[in-house]
Amino acid sequence: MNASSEATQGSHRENGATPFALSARNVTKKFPGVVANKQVNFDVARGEVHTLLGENGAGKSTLASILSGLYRPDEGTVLRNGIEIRLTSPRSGLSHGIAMVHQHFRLVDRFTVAENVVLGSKGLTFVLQPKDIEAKVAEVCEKFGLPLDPRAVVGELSAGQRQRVEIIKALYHGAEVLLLDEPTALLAPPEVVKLFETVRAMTSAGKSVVFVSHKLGEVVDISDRITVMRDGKVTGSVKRGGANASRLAELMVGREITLAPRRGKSDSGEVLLSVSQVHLSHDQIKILSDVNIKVRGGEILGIAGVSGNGQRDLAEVISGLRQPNKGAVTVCGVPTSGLGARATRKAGLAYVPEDRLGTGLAPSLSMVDNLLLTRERGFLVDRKSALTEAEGFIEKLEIKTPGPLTSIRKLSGGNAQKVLLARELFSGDMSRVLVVCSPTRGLDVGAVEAVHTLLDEARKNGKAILLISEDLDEVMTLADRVIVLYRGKIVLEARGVSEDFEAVGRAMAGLSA
Amino acid sequence: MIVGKTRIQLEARLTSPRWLIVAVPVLSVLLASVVGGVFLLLTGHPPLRTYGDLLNNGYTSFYGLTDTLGLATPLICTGMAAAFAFRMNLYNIGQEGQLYLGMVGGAWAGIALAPHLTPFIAVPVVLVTGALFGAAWVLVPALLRARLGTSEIVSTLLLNYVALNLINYFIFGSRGFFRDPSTPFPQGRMIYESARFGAFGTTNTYPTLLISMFLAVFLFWFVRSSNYGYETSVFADSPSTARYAGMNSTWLTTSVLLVSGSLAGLGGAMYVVGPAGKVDPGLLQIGLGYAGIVVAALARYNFVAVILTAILFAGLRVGGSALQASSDPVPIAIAVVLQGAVLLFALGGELFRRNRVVITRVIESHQVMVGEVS
Amino acid sequence: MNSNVWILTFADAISIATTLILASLGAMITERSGVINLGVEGYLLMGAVTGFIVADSTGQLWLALVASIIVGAAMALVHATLTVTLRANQIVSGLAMVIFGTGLSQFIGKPVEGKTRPVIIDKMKFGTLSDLPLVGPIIFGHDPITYLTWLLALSISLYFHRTRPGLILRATGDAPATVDAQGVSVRRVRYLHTVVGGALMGLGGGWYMFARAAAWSQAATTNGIGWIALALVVFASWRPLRAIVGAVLFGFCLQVPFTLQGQQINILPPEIVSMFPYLMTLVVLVALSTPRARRLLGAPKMLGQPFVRDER
Amino acid sequence: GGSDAASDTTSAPAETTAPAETTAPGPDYSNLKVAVVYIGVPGDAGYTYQHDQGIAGLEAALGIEVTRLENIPEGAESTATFDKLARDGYNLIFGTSFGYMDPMLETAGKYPNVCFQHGTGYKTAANLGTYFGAAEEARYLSGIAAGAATKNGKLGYVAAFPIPEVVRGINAFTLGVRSVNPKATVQVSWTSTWFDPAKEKEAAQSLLQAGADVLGMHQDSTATGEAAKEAGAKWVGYNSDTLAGNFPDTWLTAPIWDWAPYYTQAAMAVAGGSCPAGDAGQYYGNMKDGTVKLGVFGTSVSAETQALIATKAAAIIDGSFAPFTGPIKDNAGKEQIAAGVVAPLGDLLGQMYFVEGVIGSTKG
Ligand SMILES: Nc1ncnc2c1ncn2[C@@H]1O[C@H](COP(=O)(O)OP(=O)(O)OP(=O)(O)O)[C@@H](O)[C@H]1O
Ligand SMILES: Nc1ncnc2c1ncn2[C@@H]1O[C@H](COP(=O)(O)OP(=O)(O)OP(=O)(O)O)[C@@H](O)[C@H]1O
Ligand SMILES: [Mg+2]
Ligand SMILES: [Mg+2]
Repeated sequence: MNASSEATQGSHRENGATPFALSARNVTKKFPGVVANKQVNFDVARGEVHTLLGENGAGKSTLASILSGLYRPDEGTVLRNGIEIRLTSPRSGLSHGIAMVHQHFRLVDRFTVAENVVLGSKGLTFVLQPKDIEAKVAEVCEKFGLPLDPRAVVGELSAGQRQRVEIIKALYHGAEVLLLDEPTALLAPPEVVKLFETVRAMTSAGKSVVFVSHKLGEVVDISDRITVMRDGKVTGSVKRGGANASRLAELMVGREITLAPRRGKSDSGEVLLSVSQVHLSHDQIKILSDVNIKVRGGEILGIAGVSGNGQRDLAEVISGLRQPNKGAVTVCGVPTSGLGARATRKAGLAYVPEDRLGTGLAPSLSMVDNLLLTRERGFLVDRKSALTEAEGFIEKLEIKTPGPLTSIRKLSGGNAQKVLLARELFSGDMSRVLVVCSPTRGLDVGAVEAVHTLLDEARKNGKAILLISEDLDEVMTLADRVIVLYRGKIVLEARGVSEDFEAVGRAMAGLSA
Repeated sequence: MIVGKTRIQLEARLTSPRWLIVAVPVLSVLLASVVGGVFLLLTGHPPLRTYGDLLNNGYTSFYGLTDTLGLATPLICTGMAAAFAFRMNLYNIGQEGQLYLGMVGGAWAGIALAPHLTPFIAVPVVLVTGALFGAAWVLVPALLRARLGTSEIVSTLLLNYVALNLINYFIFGSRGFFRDPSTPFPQGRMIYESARFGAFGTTNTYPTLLISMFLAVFLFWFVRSSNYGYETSVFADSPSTARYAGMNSTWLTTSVLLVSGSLAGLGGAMYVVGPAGKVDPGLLQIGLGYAGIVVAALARYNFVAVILTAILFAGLRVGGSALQASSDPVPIAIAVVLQGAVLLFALGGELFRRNRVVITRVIESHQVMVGEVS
Repeated sequence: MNSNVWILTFADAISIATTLILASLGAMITERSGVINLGVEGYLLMGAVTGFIVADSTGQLWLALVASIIVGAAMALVHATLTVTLRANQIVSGLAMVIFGTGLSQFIGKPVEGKTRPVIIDKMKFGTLSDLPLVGPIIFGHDPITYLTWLLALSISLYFHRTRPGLILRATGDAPATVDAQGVSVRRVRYLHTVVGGALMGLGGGWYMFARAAAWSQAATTNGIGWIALALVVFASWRPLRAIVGAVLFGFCLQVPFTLQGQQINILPPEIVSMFPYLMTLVVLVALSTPRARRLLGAPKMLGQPFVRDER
Repeated sequence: GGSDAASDTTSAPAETTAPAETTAPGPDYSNLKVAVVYIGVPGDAGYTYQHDQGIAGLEAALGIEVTRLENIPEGAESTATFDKLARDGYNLIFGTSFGYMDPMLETAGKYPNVCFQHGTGYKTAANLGTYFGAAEEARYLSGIAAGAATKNGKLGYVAAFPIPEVVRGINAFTLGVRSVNPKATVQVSWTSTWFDPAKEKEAAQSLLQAGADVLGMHQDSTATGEAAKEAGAKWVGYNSDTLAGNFPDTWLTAPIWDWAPYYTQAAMAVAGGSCPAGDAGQYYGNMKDGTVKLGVFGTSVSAETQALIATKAAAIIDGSFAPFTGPIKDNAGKEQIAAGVVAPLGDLLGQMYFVEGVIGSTKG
């Protein structure tokens, strides 16, 4: 690309050393309520695979988005071959040879591979030459060992193949630096192997790859360098060879625990939730295999694991939204599998889904109406009692809202979460079992504390709680026992004490305990 | 959007001030009057006097108002039908056909069932039968939508034409059940007198007005207070939340469309019980079905507001047709122009109800980069 | 003799089809960009009346058709402003335009009511070609706008599937966020195609005025062509050349009740036969509802959805 | 415009029967307030246009202004319109569409002091009269022109709805055709609409394709003529002949209406304190009183044919000839009118069979 070659010359004149292909200098990016990146420095050299590692919410995607031009940093600069560049859009990123493959693919399902790849390309003639285009796309495929039929319709491809389309798209557009945001999240193991081959082919062709991941296990082999992020800051950087897995795990999750651990008093309550031998698969891909869980009253069982390892599916199976292929779920002694969400709830289960605004709550409706959502409702809805309840919650949980009749959409994330938790924890006294997913994701510290207090309180009241969270701190702080889910299997069961921290972290990363 | 050195941005409002809920429709009516006024001026009619006549003939004189209310009666029904479906993002635009079928069903009951019924029960039976026929007409689109996800917009639209041909067949093409056997002229067969309502006094308003108004108030209450109404609001807002709460989307989709169809059908049956007394192809010329959608949209799918917007629309029509009778005859089409313009402005105004316009000066010189969207 | 009648019926179906094709091409282009425009009926009426007024005062057919095109485009501009910029409900905005167009066309058409159209679109003469037995009436018996319409459909088909902007257009209807990420303005694509779509609808109205109706008051009864055109878009599964096939089939079905009467075939009453095109489209609609068909042939995925970039 | 020419070709002495000329009682019509309700617009150049011409005739004759309401849909909405007119003090209200029948009947009941006149209907009341006319007389004459024009003896007829008025017209036309061309047939195509140019044109085209070389029609638009013109076929219009000039070579003639005499006469009656209503108020105009005429001839109608038509017209007017004179068989071969019998008006008004030579069914 023109811009990059010019830049290279310029930098050579400045200092003799080869400059980095792409760098972030003191980049800060704030979102309402969160600082996603704080004074971040990051470099990737030519021909290098540089992995950006960190837990959920660490700020990896934000950094990658800044580097690719999707976001503009509040402070700091981006350098390409040592020259400062101003990126205003993904297209301007592309014109500097930088491309990002997002976690959620940006593809047109109905188009062929070739059409997707060339979409938006400036180099196209007005009248498309399908043969030429297909040939060119096939050429790129060949060069980087990406077997793909340019004429295949994208909507009919597997996740791995689609990702390949995204990569081919980036390469076709002349990307020299490729940012892959959690490229393995959706892939089956054999596809991961293929992806790694591709990455190597690209680096040996002199391209740079930024590999964003939170799966410790898989990144060690592929990376030339690993930079770990946590809470928006870079906590450390390790070179190839020096990449000791346990050291990385420590950098990733091993900071001092800021919140005092809370523990239940007894583990002698009766078993209120039991999951036995649950198997689940979708499109012949195994999602859960042989999951067995028992949760007693007065206990929090934490499920740790990196997202995409079957946690959400497990929660949906337990709450009756999905039917397992095999196995049984029992809530308060009632076998519930196959009965559906309503019956499961009736049996005594409350469920706080991960997606709070899109699933747990109806965003345009008021707090009062949202409290009604999971109640038993007669022919008429009883808003009066819900209103009283809402006012009670607002006071008790210090929910900041203009009023109980304001729509939930207008509440901040933390306050919306409080509403959801309040409903699932306190509304109606039927539920003795609670399944909570990522209850503090995206919340600020104060809200996190409040949510944790609520969960602790529920435990004290004798509820059986299944806490599913990718935030290891949270799990370790709250849970009485911890289970690690990896690729749909329980790979570790531990007592939730800080001594287990490292083992849990390793298990999450897929390193055998 | 950047204009010169100022940037105009829209910012979502956290709360819409109450006055805006009133101000937007009122302003829409005023702006539409200005548009209409321009066309009136261009064609040499004094706008103020024309509007004065329109107001008097459509709303403020006793008979003007009662004529308007009479025309509004079925319009409230089709308006409710549209509101009921649209508020759940189900775009039933087949009210027209459902209305016709309501007329057919009502006439059938009025001819076949009424003689076996006491007068007290005959009218309700006609109305209910009409509603059922209206619902039946939307059954196929409803099932297709609920089961296969087939767009209800086109399927309901198509059935309007099928219904239209059906009425023509009943009255003109066949010597069948719905046609008056006593004359070779193409006339609908009258339903039994016991199944009809008389008008109020010398007006053209029928007791069905009270039924449709009552229904509107009832539905206003029902969607707010009943579990069903609640579930539809949740579903409309977020289908995945509805699924999470264990609601049955197939049932909700199907039933909402059926209720919508039955409301339109009821409008058709009211036409039979009231002024027509038979299957009357005259109904095909009025377009109450499409107008119902406009009425509902203008009312922002609020059932009580539907009463008001239906009266507004009916009044424009009644007043508009009276304008032809003045010494300076104005084409009746001006009423239709006004109806369309009111809705167009209301649609535009909706944005300002939901958003606030923020105008800022652009300080740094803004270089438009490749791919920049301004 | 008998087969000849059906050939002629078919030829007539073709000449009936032109407005339908133009209108559904307009609706199709609009919908391909993700904007649904239900206002077709209003556009046709306004196109017809404007064309008539201009022809009446200038006597120029081409000027009149240009006026029809402009008025269609202008109405579409209002629709685009309401739905793309102001994010109003596209369905309601379309319906509002039907009402507005119906009213306004009658209002401004009042002074010319009863006047005969000053110009007509004549059928083209191809000499002996027009007298050929089968192809004569079917291929060589139409007016220039009809041929232009076919050409348009072919060009639009090529545009959709063989050109760079067509690729972007289709992507905009399916995945506006993807297009946006490629640095292409979704808003611009939608405005442009909505306006062009409206222009085609306007031309459809103009053609109807000068080819099918003898006076403006006759054009005022467009027989629901605008609505049929919308159904036709679905029937054609958003493919231009199929719209020709669909429109001719529709025209054929409209003609069939009369042909049957002409042939003294009285199997079904004409009113019942007249239902066929609509029922047929309904069947196609259902056939297109299978998941696979929908994925490959169905409506643009984001049809009817305003695009808001979730920008920071 | 062929209106003037048209009155010349027919021998109806409209001037002598027009009551406007008898100015005896002193022309004070200030108590008259007249309104007319149209289903369409006068711009249709057909049905409503011709009524509007009649209203204009009334205005000219009595020196008053008549209020016209256009585009009033049939059914309930028209009830409100008639009501409003009655309330607003109109004492003579005309309604021109068949579908206004029940609304007018209802309104007439409410306003006994207002005189209502309904065109084409059959229901009357103490203050509701009906008016229509023997178009069949002119239809018969136009049939002669058509019968003389056909080359292959195949004629087509685009017809709105299978009702007596239309059936009667088809029969009269066919009788006229066969009076000069006994082997000719008339094929009927029903459109199920009074005014839908597109549909009418489609129906006409299918008749032409079936081989017809001359078309007749009973519709409100001239779309049949457009189709005929495109195919180079001859055609007979209806309602009005103002557009005859648009069809220079293909126009034959048309049965047309002249409502001015009747409208004027009704208005004068009301001014004089009476309302032509009830059984006596069923006005049925004819060629003799000038309500029904034959329009201007096209260039292709030979002088010979014109002369023949003029003779027949004179015979109709002086009462020596009626189109429906037996023997007349229906198209199934059954005798409907015995030899020598002139069908009484009552029978004609309910006529629902096709005469011999018509191809089609009155069942639609
Ligand atoms: N568009 C946005 N608006 C508001 N907050 C945001 C936005 N994008 C990210 N954030 C917040 O910024 C923080 C960092 O997010 P980011 O997506 O960069 O994390 P990540 O490391 O990629 O996490 P994950 O592994 O979950 O993808 C989080 O707290 C997140 O909630
Ligand atoms: N650009 C083109 N050149 C030649 N023929 C075409 C072209 N586009 C379409 N056709 C042909 O025209 C017919 C119908 O085309 P239409 O536009 O309806 O769909 P299509 O472009 O073929 O869409 P698809 O790609 O889904 O088949 C088909 O037989 C198709 O092969
Ligand atoms: Mg991320
Ligand atoms: Mg195609």
